[in-house]
Amino acid sequence: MAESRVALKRSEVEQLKAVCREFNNDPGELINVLHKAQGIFGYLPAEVQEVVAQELNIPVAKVYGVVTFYSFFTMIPRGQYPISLCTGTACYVRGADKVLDEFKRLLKLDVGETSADGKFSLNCLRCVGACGLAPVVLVGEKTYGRVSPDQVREILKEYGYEV
Amino acid sequence: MAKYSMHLLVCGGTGCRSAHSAKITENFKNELDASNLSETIQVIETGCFGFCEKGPIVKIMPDNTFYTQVKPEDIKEIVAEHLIKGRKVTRLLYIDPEKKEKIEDSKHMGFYRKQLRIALRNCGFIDPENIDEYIAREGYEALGRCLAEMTPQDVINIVKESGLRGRGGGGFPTGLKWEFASKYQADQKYVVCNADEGDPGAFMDRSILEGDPHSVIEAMAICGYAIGATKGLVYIRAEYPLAIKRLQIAIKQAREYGLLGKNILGSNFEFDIELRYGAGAFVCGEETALIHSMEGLRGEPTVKPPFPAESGYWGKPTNVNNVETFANIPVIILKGGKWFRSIGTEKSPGTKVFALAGKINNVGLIEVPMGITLREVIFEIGGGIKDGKKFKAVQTGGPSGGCLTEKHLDTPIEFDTLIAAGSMMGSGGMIVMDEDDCMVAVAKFYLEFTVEESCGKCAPCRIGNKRLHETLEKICKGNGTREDIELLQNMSRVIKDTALCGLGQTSPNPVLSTIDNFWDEYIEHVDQKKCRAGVCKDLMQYVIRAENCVGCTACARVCPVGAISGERKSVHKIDPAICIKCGACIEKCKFDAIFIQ
Amino acid sequence: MTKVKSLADLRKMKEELQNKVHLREKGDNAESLVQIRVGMGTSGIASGAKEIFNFFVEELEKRNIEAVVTQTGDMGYNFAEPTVEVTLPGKDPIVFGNVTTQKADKIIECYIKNGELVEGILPENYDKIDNK
Amino acid sequence: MQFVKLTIDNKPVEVPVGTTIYKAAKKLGIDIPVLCYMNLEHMGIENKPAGCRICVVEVEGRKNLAPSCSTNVTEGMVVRTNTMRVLNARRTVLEFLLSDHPKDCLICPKSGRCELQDLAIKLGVRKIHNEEIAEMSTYKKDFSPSIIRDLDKCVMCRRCETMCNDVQTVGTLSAINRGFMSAVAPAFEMDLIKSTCTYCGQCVAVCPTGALTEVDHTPELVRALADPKKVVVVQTAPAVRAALGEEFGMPAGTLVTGKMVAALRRLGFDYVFDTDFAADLTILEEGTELLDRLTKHLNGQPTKLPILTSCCPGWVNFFEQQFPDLLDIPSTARSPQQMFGAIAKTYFADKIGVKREDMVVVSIMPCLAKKYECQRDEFKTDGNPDVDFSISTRELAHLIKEANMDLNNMPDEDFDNPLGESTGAGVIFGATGGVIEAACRTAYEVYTGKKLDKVDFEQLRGLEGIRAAEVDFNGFKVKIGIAHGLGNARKLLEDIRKGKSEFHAIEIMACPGGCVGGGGQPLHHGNSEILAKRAAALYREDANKPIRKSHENPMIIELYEKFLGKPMSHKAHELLHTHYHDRSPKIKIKD
Repeated sequence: MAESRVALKRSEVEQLKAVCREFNNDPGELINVLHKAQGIFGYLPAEVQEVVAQELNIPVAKVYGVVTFYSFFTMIPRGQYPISLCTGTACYVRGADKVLDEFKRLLKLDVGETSADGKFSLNCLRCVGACGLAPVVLVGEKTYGRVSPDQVREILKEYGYEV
Repeated sequence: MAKYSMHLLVCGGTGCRSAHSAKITENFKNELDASNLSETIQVIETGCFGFCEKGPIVKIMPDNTFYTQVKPEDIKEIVAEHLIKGRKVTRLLYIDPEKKEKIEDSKHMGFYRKQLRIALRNCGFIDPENIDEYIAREGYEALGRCLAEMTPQDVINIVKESGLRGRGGGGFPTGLKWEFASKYQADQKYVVCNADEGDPGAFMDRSILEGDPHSVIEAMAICGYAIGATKGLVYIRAEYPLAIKRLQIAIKQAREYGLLGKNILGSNFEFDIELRYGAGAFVCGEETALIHSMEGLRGEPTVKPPFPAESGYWGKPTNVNNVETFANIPVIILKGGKWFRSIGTEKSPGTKVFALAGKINNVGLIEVPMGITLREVIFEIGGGIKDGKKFKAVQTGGPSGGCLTEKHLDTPIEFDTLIAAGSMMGSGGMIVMDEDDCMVAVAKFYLEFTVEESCGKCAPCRIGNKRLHETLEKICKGNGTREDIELLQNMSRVIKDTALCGLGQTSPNPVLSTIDNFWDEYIEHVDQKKCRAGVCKDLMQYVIRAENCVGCTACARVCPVGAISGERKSVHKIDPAICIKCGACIEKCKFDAIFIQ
Repeated sequence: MTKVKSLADLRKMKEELQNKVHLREKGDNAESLVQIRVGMGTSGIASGAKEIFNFFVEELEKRNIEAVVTQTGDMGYNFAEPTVEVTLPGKDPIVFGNVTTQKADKIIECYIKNGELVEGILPENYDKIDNK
Repeated sequence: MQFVKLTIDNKPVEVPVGTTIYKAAKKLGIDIPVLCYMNLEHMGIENKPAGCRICVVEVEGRKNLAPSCSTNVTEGMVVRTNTMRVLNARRTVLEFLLSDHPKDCLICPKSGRCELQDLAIKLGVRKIHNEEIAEMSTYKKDFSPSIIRDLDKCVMCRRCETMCNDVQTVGTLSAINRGFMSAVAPAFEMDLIKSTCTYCGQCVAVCPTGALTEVDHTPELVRALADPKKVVVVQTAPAVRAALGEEFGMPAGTLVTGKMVAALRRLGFDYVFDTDFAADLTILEEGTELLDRLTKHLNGQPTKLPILTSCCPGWVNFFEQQFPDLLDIPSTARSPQQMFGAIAKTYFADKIGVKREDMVVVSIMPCLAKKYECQRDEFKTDGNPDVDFSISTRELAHLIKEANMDLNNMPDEDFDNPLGESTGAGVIFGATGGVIEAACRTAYEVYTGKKLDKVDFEQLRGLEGIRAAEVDFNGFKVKIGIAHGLGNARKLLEDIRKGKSEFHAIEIMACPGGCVGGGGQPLHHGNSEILAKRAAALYREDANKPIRKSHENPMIIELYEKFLGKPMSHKAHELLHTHYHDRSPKIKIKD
């Protein structure tokens, strides 16, 4: 993963330190801390990991090792409209791969990428458990069920994407 | 208030529909009209009764008469005899297979139902955010009885007697596991609920936590009492926000009622529960990996022994069970180990929850007694294959399981029989596949998942699975040889034999089971370069059948890459060099003029 | 909230709670109410159960029908979500599947008001432990 | 002790409870191949993630194969280490590893000493199936001043991670990513130069493959030697002479001082000097500083105690990064390497009439951090470094072989004068406890004004990670602490931070065993007995030296008389002392 460098605001650092304190600066709570941090920043840039490492008194390499282990954590900011496709088996056998291909084609994005304007990001999820609605697409909080490839264009249109 | 005095429920499930249930409805309506009864008797088509074997089914309310295998020509008789004269048409009544008696009131024939809800007993009945509804349904009674009337060993004995086996996949006897953890002495022990459900296509645990969180909380407290632990942790996927919310509410309510905390129900027993969040790593379903993840580390498994019962969370004795296992516990305490053992089979007592999905009509959450056959699950409860297609395979056990086929349909579902058939119970995902699914591609799909989810610690899983995936891809691209199939088999066996944890030890199962059960398909792929399901894009070509094409241009308009050309009202052509084989044209064509070669 | 201090307390509480439900279900009581449960697990919500839940709450109030609308977990019929279970006083619960707002409206007008069934009933397809 | 009986390959064996199958087999002379497993028994360091799965064996009654390195024996166990099933599994797993490994063995710096290569030879893998479609996990290469990381060759044995975290507690390396792309790397895959790496080189010392190697400075050295305008001066650290012989097939602990000098001379060095000379110089400076602080302490004047030794560059990097609040505690004395360079390019250059820029000072070191140290700005004059470059013991061995020489056939020769003259005190710098022992020999005599009866301070020797001893300075009990391995050092430092330390002086060496176990030494492949033998060799050389106290080194005496004045003089400060920087990681904050 590429090194992403941003300078944090002092208030953001304080907020992050408060999160760590909430978990008693306990290294065992690293994953909970990272969840909260990602909730605040939307992603986990290097600086956030450095602050967390410092506060929990663990090497930043270990924090990075954890961040890159779990697919829930990301070092790339998500788009304004994060698009997630369920790629569970039920969705797969009902054609999720074709829907994914269509999103990739129209957005010109690969999985895990965010569009240059920061509007859309494309991700795959493990089973969301709405197998009755397979294949399932999530845009932010909104769920689209039984999506077929030709619906993709319409879905994107809802979010102001003109192909 | 009621306008109608009687209702006729005609099963409109797919199975019954294909047996002319629509005609039955129509006949009923005509007959009722003819007899001037349509103002007082209403005909309604319903969803599947889950009893397709005896369909079409007609149920008459309010007297609960249950007619099976009804034919359109029977309607006249039903109307004339039953509806007008009030005499049941006994030849259509359901016959109890054991007592050989005809059942008149379906209220007395609960046993026709293939499902039995133990773990799901409250799911879909109670408001999960209201502890009172749980208590009204005997909630916390089991915990109360344990604390007031039983020693920890008594509790363990009941669980042992019940024969309950871990529902997370491994099938290890739960009572024994508790006993191990109870034997180790320590200043602190832990009860962990594994709610890191990760099989793609499985959502049993989430549904239980969302529908009946208290049953898990109660069971964890019972376990705590049995093994001598005062702390419980639920390791739950962060991707389950609703389950997390309901669990948090439930824990709060239980604390407020004093059902968690100190001196529970006036006893000396103390127990409380905290949540730990997973962060998207399938391997964390493995208990040692899960424990490392709870400690804030990378979720890498370690060698067992030592087992968590001896050295688990922070090195303390820890008992890990999954959600469904726990959900069974309060019922077992209340109804006894013997009762539980009377359900299911000797080696696998009780029920199992499955998430039935894929190419099946009734996608859903089901709970069935162990020993039921795959056929019953798929064709009765599941209502058969979607769109009238042909059944091809059922995948159980997720990425660790295998694909079972036609010949396994009458295999009873048990931990050991599924393993013997080359699959496994897993946590309970059950994905049905039809003739449109390519089994080589399915194996590839699962390997893609395993490659993605391998933690990377041990070489066979980290590299071996990647090589399996690449070899499958080679076959799907039409470059495979028979040696590649042999290679797949050898690599698979070695990975199973050498991988560090359960993930790697089972990840080749989808490969081995598809090779075993669908050998012909593999051979077709490598010898004839043919994919009979039409899934492997590199092995197919889209062609326009000239005699059917009317030149409507619909295909050319829908083609996303402009691969189809042709004048209006003349035969069109697909340029294979441009075609991306997305299939949009086939779906659009109304004249059946496009086919895959 | 008061703590439940013993098993006896818990049992007393259970009985009180059960009686309340019982009275409601029996239907020959002045307190009798229509009970509606909406299946609101993740997949129910994903298929629009929240909207249906709100529709029932608002419409029943508008139409002056005394009813309790509650959420519940996954009913298992994921192929036909959203699912709604309606219990009329004195009657067995009935589950309706694929409920849209139009269908919900029909359920209120036909079934709740007139006891007239509506298409899309999902027959109960499982046994409960009480029978075993 | 309780024992269990089992059979391995049909041979019965009895071993204590808790023994692994691997160790039990070893007792029977059955050598099960391993890759990730590493056991530095003498130091209590064991790495057994059970990740490589090369050591698998068949255990009767068990469903799958068992990793012998981490499976304990049980009573009546029946183990087979060489069935077809085992051999096929082992070979297939090795094939997996090789399929994700570059095959540039011929030009790999680890070639010939690579444990993966050894396995490939032993197991005879001749083909990698479907190699043309086998994707490899590739990463960016990292060239730091000391260490090269080529993660394409990482086999995830995790030995480096164990050394960096559990042993050294530096925490630069961690397993990163998941699955096929997992590897061991610094945070954000940053280059080591930007990380908290101390360049102690312990990761390099244990890496079984070419994933971690040292920066090779021999080409520059060869160029300098070939340049007629340059006067090339070499200094050799004490630990080198106790290990270099191993590269030429000699048993561990063979002293090759004389042969090494002969070889260096034949390689074309103009002057072959000894870092031990500078070690003696270090003792005078550091020892004086110690006495100065002790005296102040005894007089109730403000001072900082304990004083910490500062001759180990890995250790200096460590405290600059992790203990920036304690920068005023270590001695300000430069390391012997740098003292040597400073004197060589001033005093000695003047003496032989060579301009600074025309002199090239090379050091032969058991250490990789020295490569970084000599590039530090503090040790340059107008951009010209006091020590031009540092090569490791391994690089020297290479160079000797490349020049068609065999150390075994070399005569014994002596170092040149004046910077080749040294005492026994300088020699023992190479072993843990040696620096402080050398310091005691001098400090005692200076402090008490009495001659030592016995110069051996046995209580300061050994391989225990942290040692404490008292030395009686005429009634004043000097409390001495010794730590080797940075993890042990951290413990002592944390005590100091908390104000709990009772020591007056502490010697710290970054590497386990001290310099004899340095990251630039011949690879010990997990055999820690080798380290003990190297240390013993140094004490032997010390015992055989006519002069064993630094302040009695005649050339040192002359140096002070003619050039420096006295220890801690202004000139000495300028040339022989340094200052430390806060190099702890800083987080950028936007206001």
